[in-house]
Amino acid sequence: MATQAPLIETRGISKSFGGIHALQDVSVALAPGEVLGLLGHNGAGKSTLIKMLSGAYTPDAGQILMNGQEVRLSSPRTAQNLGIETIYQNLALADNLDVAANIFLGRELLRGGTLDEDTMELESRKVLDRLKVNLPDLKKPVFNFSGGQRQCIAISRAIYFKAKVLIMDEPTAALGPQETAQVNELIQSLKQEGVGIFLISHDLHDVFDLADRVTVMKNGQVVGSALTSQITQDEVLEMIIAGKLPRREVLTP
Amino acid sequence: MATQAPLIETRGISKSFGGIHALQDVSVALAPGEVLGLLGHNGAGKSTLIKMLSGAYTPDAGQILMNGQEVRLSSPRTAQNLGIETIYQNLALADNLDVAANIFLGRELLRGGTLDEDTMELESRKVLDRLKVNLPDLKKPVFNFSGGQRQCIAISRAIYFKAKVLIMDEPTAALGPQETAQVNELIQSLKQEGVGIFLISHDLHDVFDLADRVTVMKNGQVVGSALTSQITQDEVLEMIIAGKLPRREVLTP
Amino acid sequence: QKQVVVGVSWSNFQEERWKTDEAAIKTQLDKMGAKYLSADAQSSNEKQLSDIESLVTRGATVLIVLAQDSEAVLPAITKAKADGIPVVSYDRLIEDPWAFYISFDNKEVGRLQARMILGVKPKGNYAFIKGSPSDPNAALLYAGQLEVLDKAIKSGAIKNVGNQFTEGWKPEVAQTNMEQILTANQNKVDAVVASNDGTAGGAVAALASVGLAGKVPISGQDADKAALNRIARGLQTGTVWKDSRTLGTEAAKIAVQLANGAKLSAVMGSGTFNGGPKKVTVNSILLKPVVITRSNLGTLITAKWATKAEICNGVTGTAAPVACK
Amino acid sequence: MQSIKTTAAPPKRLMSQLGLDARLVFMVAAIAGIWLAFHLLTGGIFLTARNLWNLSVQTASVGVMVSGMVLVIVMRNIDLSIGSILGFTGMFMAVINTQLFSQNTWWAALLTLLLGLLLGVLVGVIQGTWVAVLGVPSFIVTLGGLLIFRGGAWLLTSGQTVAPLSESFQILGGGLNGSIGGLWSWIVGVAIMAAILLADLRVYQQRARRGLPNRSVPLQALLTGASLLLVLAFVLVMNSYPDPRSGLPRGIPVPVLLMLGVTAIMMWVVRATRFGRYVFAYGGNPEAARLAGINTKRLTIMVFGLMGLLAALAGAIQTARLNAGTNSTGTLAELSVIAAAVIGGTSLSGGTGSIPGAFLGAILMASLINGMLLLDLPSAWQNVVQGLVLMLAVTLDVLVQKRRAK
Amino acid sequence: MQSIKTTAAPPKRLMSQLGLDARLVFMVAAIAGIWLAFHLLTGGIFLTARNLWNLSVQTASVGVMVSGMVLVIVMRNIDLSIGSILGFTGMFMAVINTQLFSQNTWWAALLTLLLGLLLGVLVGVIQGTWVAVLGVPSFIVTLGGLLIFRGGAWLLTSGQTVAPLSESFQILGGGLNGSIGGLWSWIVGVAIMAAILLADLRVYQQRARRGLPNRSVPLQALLTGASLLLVLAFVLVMNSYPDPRSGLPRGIPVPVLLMLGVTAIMMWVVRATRFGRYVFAYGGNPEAARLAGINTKRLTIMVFGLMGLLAALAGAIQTARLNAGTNSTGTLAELSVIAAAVIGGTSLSGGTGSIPGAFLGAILMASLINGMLLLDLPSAWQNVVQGLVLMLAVTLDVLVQKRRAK
Ligand SMILES: Nc1ncnc2c1ncn2[C@@H]1O[C@H](COP(=O)(O)OP(=O)(O)OP(=O)(O)O)[C@@H](O)[C@H]1O
Ligand SMILES: Nc1ncnc2c1ncn2[C@@H]1O[C@H](COP(=O)(O)OP(=O)(O)OP(=O)(O)O)[C@@H](O)[C@H]1O
Ligand SMILES: O[C@@H]1[C@@H](O)[C@H](O)OC[C@H]1O
Ligand SMILES: [Mg+2]
Ligand SMILES: [Mg+2]
Repeated sequence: MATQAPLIETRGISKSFGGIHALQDVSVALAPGEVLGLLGHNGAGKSTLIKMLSGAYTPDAGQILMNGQEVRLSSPRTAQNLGIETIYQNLALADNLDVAANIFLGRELLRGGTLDEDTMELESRKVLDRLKVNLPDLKKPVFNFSGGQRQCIAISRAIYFKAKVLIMDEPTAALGPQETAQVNELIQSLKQEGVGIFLISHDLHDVFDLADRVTVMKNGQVVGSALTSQITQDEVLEMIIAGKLPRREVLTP
Repeated sequence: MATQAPLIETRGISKSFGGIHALQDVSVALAPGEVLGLLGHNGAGKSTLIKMLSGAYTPDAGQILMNGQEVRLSSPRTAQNLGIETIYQNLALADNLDVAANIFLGRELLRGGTLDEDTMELESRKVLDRLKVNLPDLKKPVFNFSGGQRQCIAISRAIYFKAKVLIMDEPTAALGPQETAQVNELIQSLKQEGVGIFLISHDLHDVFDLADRVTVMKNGQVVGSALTSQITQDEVLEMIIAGKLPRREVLTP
Repeated sequence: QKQVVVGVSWSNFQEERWKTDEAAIKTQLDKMGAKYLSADAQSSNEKQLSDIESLVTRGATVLIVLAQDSEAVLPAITKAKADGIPVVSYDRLIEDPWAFYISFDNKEVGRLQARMILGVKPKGNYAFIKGSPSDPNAALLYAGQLEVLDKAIKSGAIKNVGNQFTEGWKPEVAQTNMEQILTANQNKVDAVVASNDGTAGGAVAALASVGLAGKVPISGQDADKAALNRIARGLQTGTVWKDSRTLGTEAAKIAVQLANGAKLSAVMGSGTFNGGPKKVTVNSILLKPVVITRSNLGTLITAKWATKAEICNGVTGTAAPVACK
Repeated sequence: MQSIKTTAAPPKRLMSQLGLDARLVFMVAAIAGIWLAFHLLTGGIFLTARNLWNLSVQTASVGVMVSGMVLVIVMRNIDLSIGSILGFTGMFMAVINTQLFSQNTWWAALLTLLLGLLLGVLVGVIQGTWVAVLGVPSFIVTLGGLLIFRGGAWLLTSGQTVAPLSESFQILGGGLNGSIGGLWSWIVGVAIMAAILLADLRVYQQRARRGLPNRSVPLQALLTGASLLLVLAFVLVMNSYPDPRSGLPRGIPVPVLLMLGVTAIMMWVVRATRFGRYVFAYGGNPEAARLAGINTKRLTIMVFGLMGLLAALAGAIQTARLNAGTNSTGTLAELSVIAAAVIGGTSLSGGTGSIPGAFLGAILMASLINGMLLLDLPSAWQNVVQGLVLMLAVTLDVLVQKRRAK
Repeated sequence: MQSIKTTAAPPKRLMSQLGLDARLVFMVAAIAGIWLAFHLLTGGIFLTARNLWNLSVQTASVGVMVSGMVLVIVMRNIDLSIGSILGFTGMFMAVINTQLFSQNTWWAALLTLLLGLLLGVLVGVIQGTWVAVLGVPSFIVTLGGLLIFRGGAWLLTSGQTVAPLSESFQILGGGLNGSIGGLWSWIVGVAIMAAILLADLRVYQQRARRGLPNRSVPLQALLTGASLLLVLAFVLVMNSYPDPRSGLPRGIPVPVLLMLGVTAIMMWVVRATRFGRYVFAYGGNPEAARLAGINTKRLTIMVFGLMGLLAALAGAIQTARLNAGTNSTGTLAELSVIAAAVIGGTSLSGGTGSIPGAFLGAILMASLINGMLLLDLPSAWQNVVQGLVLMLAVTLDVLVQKRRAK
């Protein structure tokens, strides 16, 4: 894996918002079929980082590479076209549209040049069923749905379209135990298919179950990375809180 | 506890939204100093239920009682005046206001009839410090803060004002491990002070750590309640997923 | 001697006719070596006050004021008086002795409009297309019209079957109003008294839509070119021509005289007028409006008001008026 | 299909069983009520073929523009310049029609129209670009446009009224020769009815084939039947108003045909195209739309371009109808158009709006003015009554919807 | 203290170090630029005491209303009726001043004013209640109000202009006797300066005592000094324009005093009172405001009542200035007022707005119109240029803010 160029990689990314340095010189890399857990305290810069990868923000400095080639992710569409799908922490749903319209937003299915509502509805049902979520009425604007229901819609959006890189920003934060289990299963199966996954989560337990590697951030900087097989949850917790590497040598480059 | 009237109690509450029965005949009760974990799948009706208690919604049918007296919670202000504080799942912050303004919203500190900005800022700092959250600038509109930072602000809002009943709808969903630990500690200490707490959470582990009792909901109805000391996590999980009571007799009234 | 600077405050330059007035004033001032300044109040009393203030600020030594509202303009006149700046009230009466009044009497215009129609249709159903409700002149015109028709209305010979203001003197509004008056009366409208040519144009379009254009007499005012063409085509009975070139020229002359210190009463040809609602006596020159119909369209060609081509555009054949032959 | 139209409005039991939009049903009822009241008050004049024919023409200009305004407002923008664009393009068409293409031929008229529409699109696209690319609030940009193009309309001829226009061009205004006659009206009517029938059938079969829920057969038949009847009644009314010269039926006026065409197309655009979907998505959550990969700048520019096009079309209609280009044409039209859109359920905070609702809003407003003129109310009273009825109609609507939400 | 004014606007480094709002600084710069340009273009007329004095009076009516509109818009509402309320209450005051209280005494004038203001509040409260309690969109309610009160203004006197008003009442309009004279202007000026000095000092000390960050002493001195100078310059200019009769300084015109008073109070309301805080909270998130226990209905009613009060005050000023009640007074004032608010950074989507910004917006608009009149441009060109300058000024503002955000 070390010889092959990573699926996606950032090098020295920085971003500040009018004086506040949200990210400073951040470098991370992700291999195909790898699940990378991104951890850190609240406001560490996790969401800001992945928004660079999804084309939502442009970095102030630094590079993004895919398969070793520098790419300019100038818009979310560009990132999508490169196979990067994202579940945003704030879900990013159009509240006034119904479930199917949200799942297919920006990539509607057409039939003779016009929207193919029926097929989109049927396909939505299928992908939602994979998450075992309970949605009373797919024709209702998503505005009214519960927090977890909305999160499931956002997840469906991202997984419906075959991605090379899947970015999940706290995907199960609002989910019930069953729904969470489904998402975790899904992550496993996508991993099998060779999809690279960024998983942001505060649930160390889940992260250790799913991720091959974790990267910990603090105050906009990377504290360090480690293979989950070579580090303990307590050590990671220590990294998150203290912002320091554990003493023993476990870190991947 | 059985003889004394509960701190707060619902009897046969129902609520529907244009055809969809979000709640059907729900009865729950909470004693002073008790932490009640409210569990259920996504869309089970947990948030809808607590919104009746916080005065955000009015029930279609059923009663709410405080200390055995029926009360009409016709507005959030009424509930606040009765000592009910709520952390909403969707946080309910005014994004364009700064941190202190949000924490004191509706209950601003005055000095000679005008807003006492300085004191509010200082007090905000104090309450936020209890949560050990990292906030770069209290004078910024909360719009820009990260998911977890916003959640901490919402929590501060509710705990600053001494409550008799504290309702927490997934308070730690977006929090990092350290912040979550702080909130859990906080719940413990409020419990000691005799505050009754409704805790909605999907984290069974935390719920079992904190709650005296759990109530499980499914599809708008109560499946059952049990003391955490008399039931296992797996049994609760079973209740959430299957919507059925475990076979053995563990249920509290 | 200091250069005379004439500040002209227009009430609403959107109306087609003021362009002609302006040209006349400008030409005359050029001749006399005076400077022309102007401002357009766009139908707003408030703006007219500001306009006059800035005209004075810009160094006007005399003002010509086309009042949007003869009352609401008074504070500006009082101010001008305090500054010692003479005022000519142009076209519309300002009841302040400080102002010199030069006009075609608006009420008289109303009378002429009514007479023109009464001559063709002494009895029957009359519809009135009035001017803008926020323009006091609209009321004056209507009052003049009713004055002439009063007897016939009382006797029952003439019936007022609809009278509507025209918001902002807008032709499109006049058109809708006319359509509805026609509908309400099952087309039994025998004559239309329209208060100016713009509104007449709208009313004619409405008449045309039910095939009545040319069959129902209709008045106008201002001798707009489009209206003259309608008269030539037989779609409009006539218009009241206020030769604004004379008005403009005269006003310019008077303004320059006043600026040079002439007394109001010393203005050549000046008389006094006290026919306003408040009966204030002002020095004045009143010009005679001319009724233009098919028969005397030629006058306008001779007077170089409009060209034959403009008036007679598309008018041919035996039905054409003399002027177009 | 309708879900995008009602953001926070909860489902309505009966109506949703019928598969109908409660707001539209209410608006139709309100209009019917107003019509009936006027009919009685005017002693039977209001509901004559003649008056309805007039009413339809009087609605055309606002009716043509309002669907564009719905999209503009749904996207959280506003266009204050449309009255001025209407005036400016109208004057422009009057000038080229009288100076350049004064021949009375259909192609001269068409060329006039096309150039006018082009100008409208251009103006709209410039404004849209300003809003989308520079990020200046549309209120400011189009307020600037309002001033600039109103000035421009005057400058084109130094304020002079330009008339008359060629007869072929006048057809656009629905005057004496501006309707399509009895035969063609029937042809159009039958074509529309056939289209409705086929569309309803196809949708029904398709949904049935895929196992999606459908209305019950008698219910569907009833609804389809009602639509067909409406079209039938419309054609009948339009054909009952005779040409005064020949006594033959006038049929559907051209501007009304344009209005119906625009409305139909826009309904389709909103329901069945990506463009329409994106407009609503943007209105619901601009950031979500951007993150979904939608080119939101291009979308904004397109919507303003479309608005400019429709304003120019209205300019052609007004100018042709008046048979004159005047510099004041269209003054304050923006207000009527925005009002019609809002009455029809478009929310100024974006994300919510309905084309048929706005269309009904335009009819409601025009009906009020039409009816009060028939009553020969003084204009001050007209203002008062119009204000009151407007408020009451919308209030009733709001209350009915609230009750149904319970 | 200013944080509530700039929602999404990211902090600006230099400006935030100075503790200043970048937008305000930019607007002052824009106004200064426009003033200078006009001064040069008019050959030195614009910046004369006389013209600035006039400009200040010309700004008064919009300036009085715009702060109310900011609150209305921040609360995600709109008030289209203010022009009509202005006209209606103005006409009402003219009528009672000429018929009931025609004595030329200060109390008759005061009574006229108070009754007028009361009427304004009443009308505003009714509209506000309609919006808040019935839930009808404010666009519709106030559009109804626009029509109703415009009609009402006409009906009060059947369209007749009512004049003249008592001389005591005319004082409100800033005419020949409508300014406070040189001595009083100095008294007012010195009082304001003292207030600024004391306020700045108190805040400084208080923050220092509590250990909160403060500006450095020289910087604070500079800023306070600048404010004092501004007041000084204002009084000087107002006093340099002599009364033509006596040659004595006119001093500050009464309507300008009213405008400044209203603006100062409203700034205080927004910064220092719960009411102001709640208005912004509601604008940022209506649901959050409600859940925080704020009585949002009462809030809405109060804001519309306040707007009605200010519209009536503007009505008094305009009527006194014209020395006549006319039925057209205030037509389209709503547009100028909304425009001034938007130029000043108020966002139509709610939650964002600034009183001083809106005040500067009013000055900018009035300056444009005033300056344009001084130039010898035909009025159609004036429209065009005004539209362009408006767009450019705001565009520049937007671009500067964007760059600073980087
Ligand atoms: N648009 C913005 N403008 C200004 N500051 C911002 C903006 N977005 C983020 N920040 C700041 O940048 C920092 C990083 O935020 P980010 O959302 O990336 O944190 P995070 O690691 O995702 O936190 P959480 O776990 O709470 O989601 C925070 O301090 C936040 O306040
Ligand atoms: N305002 C509303 N209008 C219509 N339906 C609603 C509304 N609020 C909630 N619902 C519906 O009621 C049901 C219960 O929702 P609720 O938010 O109470 O669920 P929850 O148990 O809190 O779920 P979660 O764990 O995802 O937060 C859901 O099916 C939801 O779609
Ligand atoms: O000439 C008319 C003028 O007198 C009137 O006041 O305004 C409209 C004009 O057409
Ligand atoms: Mg985050
Ligand atoms: Mg919930």
